[in-house]
Amino acid sequence: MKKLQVDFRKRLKNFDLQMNFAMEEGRLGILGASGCGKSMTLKTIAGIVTPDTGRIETGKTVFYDSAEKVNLTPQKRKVGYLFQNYALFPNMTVADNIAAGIRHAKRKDKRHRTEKQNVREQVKNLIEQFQLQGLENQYPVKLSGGQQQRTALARILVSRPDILLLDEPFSAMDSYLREELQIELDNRLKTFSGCSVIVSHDRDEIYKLCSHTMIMGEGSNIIFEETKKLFNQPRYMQAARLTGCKNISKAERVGPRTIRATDWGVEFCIDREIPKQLSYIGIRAHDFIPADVNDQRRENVIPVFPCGITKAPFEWTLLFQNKENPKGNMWMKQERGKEQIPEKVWVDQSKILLLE
Amino acid sequence: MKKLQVDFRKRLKNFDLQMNFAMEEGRLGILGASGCGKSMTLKTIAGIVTPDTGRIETGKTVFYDSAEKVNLTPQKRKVGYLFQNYALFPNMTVADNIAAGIRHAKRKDKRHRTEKQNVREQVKNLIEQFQLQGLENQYPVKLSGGQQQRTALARILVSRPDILLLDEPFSAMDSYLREELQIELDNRLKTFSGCSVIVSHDRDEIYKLCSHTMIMGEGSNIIFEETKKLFNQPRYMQAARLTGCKNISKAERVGPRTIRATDWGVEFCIDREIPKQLSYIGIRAHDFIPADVNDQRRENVIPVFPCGITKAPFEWTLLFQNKENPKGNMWMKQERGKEQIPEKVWVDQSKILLLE
Amino acid sequence: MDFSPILISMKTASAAIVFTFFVGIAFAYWVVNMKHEKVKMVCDGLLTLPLVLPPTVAGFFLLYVFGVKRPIGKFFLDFFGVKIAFSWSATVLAAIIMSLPMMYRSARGAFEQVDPNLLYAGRTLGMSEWSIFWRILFPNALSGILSGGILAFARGLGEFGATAMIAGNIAGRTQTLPLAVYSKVAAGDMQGAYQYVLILVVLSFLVVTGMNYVTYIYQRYNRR
Amino acid sequence: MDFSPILISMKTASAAIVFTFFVGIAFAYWVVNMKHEKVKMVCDGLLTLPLVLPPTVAGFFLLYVFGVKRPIGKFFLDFFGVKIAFSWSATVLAAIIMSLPMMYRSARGAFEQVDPNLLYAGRTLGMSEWSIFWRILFPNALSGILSGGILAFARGLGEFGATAMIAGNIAGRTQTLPLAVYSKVAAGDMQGAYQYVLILVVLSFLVVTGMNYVTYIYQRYNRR
Amino acid sequence: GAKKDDSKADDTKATKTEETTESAKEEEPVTLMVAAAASLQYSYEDKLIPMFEKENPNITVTGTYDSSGKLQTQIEEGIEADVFMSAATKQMNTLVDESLVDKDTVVDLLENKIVLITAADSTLDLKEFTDITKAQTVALGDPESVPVGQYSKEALTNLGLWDEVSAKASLGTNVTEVLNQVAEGSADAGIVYATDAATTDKVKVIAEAPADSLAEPAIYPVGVVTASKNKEAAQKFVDFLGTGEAIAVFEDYGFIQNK
Ligand SMILES: Nc1ncnc2c1ncn2[C@@H]1O[C@H](COP(=O)(O)OP(=O)(O)OP(=O)(O)O)[C@@H](O)[C@H]1O
Ligand SMILES: Nc1ncnc2c1ncn2[C@@H]1O[C@H](COP(=O)(O)OP(=O)(O)OP(=O)(O)O)[C@@H](O)[C@H]1O
Ligand code: MOO
Ligand SMILES: [Mg+2]
Ligand SMILES: [Mg+2]
Repeated sequence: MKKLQVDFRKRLKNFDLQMNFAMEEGRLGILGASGCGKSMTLKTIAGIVTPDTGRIETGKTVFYDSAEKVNLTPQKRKVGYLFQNYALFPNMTVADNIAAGIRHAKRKDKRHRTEKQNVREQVKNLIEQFQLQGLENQYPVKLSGGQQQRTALARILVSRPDILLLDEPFSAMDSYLREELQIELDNRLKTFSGCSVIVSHDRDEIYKLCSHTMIMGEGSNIIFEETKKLFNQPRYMQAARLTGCKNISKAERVGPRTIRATDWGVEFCIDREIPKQLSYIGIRAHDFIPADVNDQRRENVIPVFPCGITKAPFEWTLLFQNKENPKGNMWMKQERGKEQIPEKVWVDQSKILLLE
Repeated sequence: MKKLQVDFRKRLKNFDLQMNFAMEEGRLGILGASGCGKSMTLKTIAGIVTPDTGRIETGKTVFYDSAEKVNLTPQKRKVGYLFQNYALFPNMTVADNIAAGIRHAKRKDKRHRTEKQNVREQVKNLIEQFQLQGLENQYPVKLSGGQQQRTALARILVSRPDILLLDEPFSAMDSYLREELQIELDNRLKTFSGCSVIVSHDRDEIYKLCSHTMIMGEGSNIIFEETKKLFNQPRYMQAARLTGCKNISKAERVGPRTIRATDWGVEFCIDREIPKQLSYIGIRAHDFIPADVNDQRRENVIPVFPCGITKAPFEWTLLFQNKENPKGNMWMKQERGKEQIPEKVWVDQSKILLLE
Repeated sequence: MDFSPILISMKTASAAIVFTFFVGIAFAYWVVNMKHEKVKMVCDGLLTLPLVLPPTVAGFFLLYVFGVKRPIGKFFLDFFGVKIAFSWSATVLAAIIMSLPMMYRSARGAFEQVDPNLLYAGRTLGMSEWSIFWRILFPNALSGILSGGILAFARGLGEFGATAMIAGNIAGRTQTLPLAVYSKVAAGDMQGAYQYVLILVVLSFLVVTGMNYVTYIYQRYNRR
Repeated sequence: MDFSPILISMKTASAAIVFTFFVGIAFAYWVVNMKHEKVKMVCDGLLTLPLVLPPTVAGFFLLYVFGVKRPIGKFFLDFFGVKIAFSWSATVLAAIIMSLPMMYRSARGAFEQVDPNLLYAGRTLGMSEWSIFWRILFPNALSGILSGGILAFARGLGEFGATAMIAGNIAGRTQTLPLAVYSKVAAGDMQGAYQYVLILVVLSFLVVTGMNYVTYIYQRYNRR
Repeated sequence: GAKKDDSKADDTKATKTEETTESAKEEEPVTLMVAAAASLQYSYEDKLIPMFEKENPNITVTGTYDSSGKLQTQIEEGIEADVFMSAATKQMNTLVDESLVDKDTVVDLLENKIVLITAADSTLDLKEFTDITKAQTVALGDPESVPVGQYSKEALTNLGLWDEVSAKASLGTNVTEVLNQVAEGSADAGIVYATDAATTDKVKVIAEAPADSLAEPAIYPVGVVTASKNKEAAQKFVDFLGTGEAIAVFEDYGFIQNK
């Protein structure tokens, strides 16, 4: 059964936002360039923005249907939405902000006392989980960026939504805390029966947390795919770029099993079937492998003309061109340690991505 | 000559913020846990927050001196400050926001016409560099997070500050755009004679952009060091953690060249001099190397009891314990491809970080 | 000196502000959330109206509406046994009508300045519109709303023209401080007038400062 | 029907609002930025004062301050040859004094609701306090400020008690619409009164709606 | 300086309370409301009401004082006044025509003079009523609504001065305004009732209006309101106002008995 079906259209200033996807239980990651409409999509699902036409529904309820003139209020949608700028209530302390997220059972059903107790306990638990101890009575203006984000996350989780929409949930946290909270969220989401959608700029985050990934181009979803599969075979140029492929070149087929990467001035041999719509190829920077001078391989070997080196803490990046036909730059990444500029590099033909 | 000297003290709610550092030309990166006072430090330098006591000065001017009762206005400090939440003016379009950053020469010196022309040109250039074309006349509420951040960055750069303070300048951008803009910023900063301070949660960013790095603990600077040196020899536990060392354990010296990592139940042999204050050791996840079963090495080899595996797009992580004395988890990271759980792992003793 | 005007004025101003405060806010909320721009502007114009009428004239109109012989006044008298004109309730009525525009307008401006994202956040968290109003919109518009409250209270306390018309100037029953001042002045008893003015000023000063203090305390969260 | 009151009222209300608007904002800015909490509260109380005085009484005080025999009035007369009492300038003065508290209070509330980070951002960008005020604080407080402006304008247009006292009721010179309405009503000429009231209402309605429209256009950036 | 005698008023009040408690057993207590022109307030409050209450311990009198025109409207709209005393015959006549005041009970009790005043320290050398033309600005009551204004207009018209004076006249909405405008020098001269002029020493009286300038003198009529529920007591009060004792008080405040 589909847990979330989205199909709508909304005019924005620069383009039309046209989304159409459906997901089952699980987590969906959204990757897309800045300004392509990711936040807008989440807002539309949450009911903050009303689309022009379309239909949005979960297995249980129809959120929006332009034909049937259904448009549920955000309250009835039971959707938890983490705002990109957190939207904490400035007039409430951290504890109150979190408590504000608690959806009360019908007042009369429970005795007031126990409920109050309950609230306090839930809030306390979340404050601990999100490492906000000592800040319970602080107001948002006096919180650091990461503290604000954690408070907002806690507030949403306490509201027990059916669907979770997280807009860059860890962007303001340092790497250490981020990893801890990712694990925390991962565990929480495992016990969470609804589906969740996570927008992130961090592909590792998506890879770690999401079963499925959607790639958005300007205003529409290009691909919806299982995460693992997508990262291995991005199929589309944008997907390759957003999943972190550094080297992408226009390509054309020049022989039965030969492709020319026109940006780089290099030809590659492919034994697989080459799709008709091929127009780009991509090679991940990690997939270039230094080849010995005396290496016997002849295919898919490029003589290196180095153009630049940058070093990150645990790896170094070589920028090079084809020595025999210098054109666009290619990136190669290597772990630290083997810091020697190779004469030639080789790439396994199975690692070459054929893209539309 | 010192370009920026900072020495102040400010009571915050939960702790005292006590900073003391000086930097010459160049770029300083600040790493620190969420809420440790990074943004506050920048705000103090910018003149938005007044410290309780201390002195802040550049080579040219004294910004603040509690003894001499100097406290320059933010205007006079000529400091560009990128707010963590951007602080764009909601009543101005993107173009106007950027133009608002232009510091006008004394009105009468220039002819009004040419200046206006000039402003328009500068704004246009920045809009292009920050890929904001088509959004010139959009108001901030209608911008995506990344677009807001880029507008704020452009606005600051156009104000030609003497000192640049950037609070997580790329946190809201997707990886692709981020890398482009990092290069853009890098180039701009090369022609920038003042010094700049960059707060970031992304250690790679700091590594790439900053000549020096400062590590902050709760409310004070622990280390101020050349970036490369710091990443290679973090010296302090917090520094190791913040520069991305996954494996950190309490440690004690048990022999002339032997250290016991108490959290893991493993002993290591070190040939270097062991500092007196040693209390932790750290091993980067990348530095564990699978050892053959028949490997002859006896020292610093750990038999592996695997506990878990997670896979990121280009690497996989193995969680393991010491098979002979299972205690805390250790992390090992490997590039994809060699996905086999080793029987033993080895670590080069020179790679073991000795920490205070 | 007769102390009854002080008591009457305080009772009147307090009763009026309670009503004005909530009704003004309710109107403001209602108008702010109107979909149709034109209807919105018209309603706004109507609600601002009592401000442009000279209070005495407003009093006339009130008298024509609530006088015991007019339908509405009669209705109240017959069904509730409440005589509005020339009674204490008339002083309250006058104060309300004359101060409502200020409360309404200030609250409206204040609401419009609140970041709408906060309201959306409340909605997605499942808060009812009622609690979104009281727990988010209201506290975050507090500065502006209290400004309006202070204006409205002060106006109610100082209301004279409409009160004199619809409530009369009956010592011990409807003679408020401003009416007492007026009477003293009219009789040339400047001494007595000054005394009442002083009381009026001190009273309003106390209340205004008190309200400021409450705002100050309440808005801790806004201070840095 | 005599049309002079319409003209006089329009001139008076316009002149008064221009002054009140800027001075009210200036006072608000000044008070908001005061460091000392107590001084702040006192100043606030003083500025709200004219609102609690019955307009007639306020008129008295004005007469005592600006009367030709009193130092200030004398000064104006001797040095500028301007006789304030009984002149058109007196109608403006009365309108200003009675409407200033509204402008001040509304502007103050509006300023307090603006996110201080925006001001800090302006400062670090090197904008002068002057342009921070006009380009950031003011536009972002616009809703509240215009609310105040509308209140103040309407109050100025409707001002009666103080005007009658200090400016007199000289047909063709100081007789404003409210005074004309009052005369008609008092004489029992309801027909004539209604005509003037209608004009008054239409006038204020036009201006209020106009101001609303301006806000609406100006605040495009706030609409989503 | 207003004319009043607080100590005496307090005395009478004190005695009254004692007596009321005694006589309450004998007669039903009654509360009367008197609606009177503002210029009557102090003679009523300080003297006449205490005197009347002393004589009639079962009756308590409250007053509402305002301009006669406003009181007229209020009576038309049902204010529960028992006695109405106007500062001019116009308002009373209207109410009688509307049968809101009992015609038979109306007495033209007092007469007031209209006088030309200037500020006490005025340097203008005015001598006679007709010198009003020498003043640059003149404060009058609004003839449309203020009784003294009606008389002023009538007098000036009969003297052939109205056109000249009205061109430089401010028409005050009540007498207090006129008095103060003259006292403060906003207006060089003004016309008010003699009783009003007597309430302050900041103005000086130049002259009374010439006797023949008014067809009818300024009359203060009093009458019982038809809707009154205490007509008997109201009539008692009206009668009391006509006694020599009461007239003497009125004359203290500058009124003249109408004969
Ligand atoms: N209220 C609005 N009305 C019209 N257009 C808008 C509105 N809000 C945003 N936009 C535009 O819609 C596009 C999509 O915005 P959105 O916030 O969804 O981007 P995003 O994908 O979340 O980007 P980012 O990763 O930078 O946050 C942007 O080009 C933006 O300028
Ligand atoms: N105005 C303030 N008054 C008092 N304490 C404050 C104020 N603002 C922030 N704090 C507290 O000071 C500490 C440091 O805040 P700061 O914003 O500098 O953190 P940060 O290092 O930038 O963290 P992050 O990486 O999460 O943005 C936090 O614990 C915060 O709660
Ligand atoms: O303007 Mo008034 O009628 O004195 O309150
Ligand atoms: Mg976004
Ligand atoms: Mg921060």
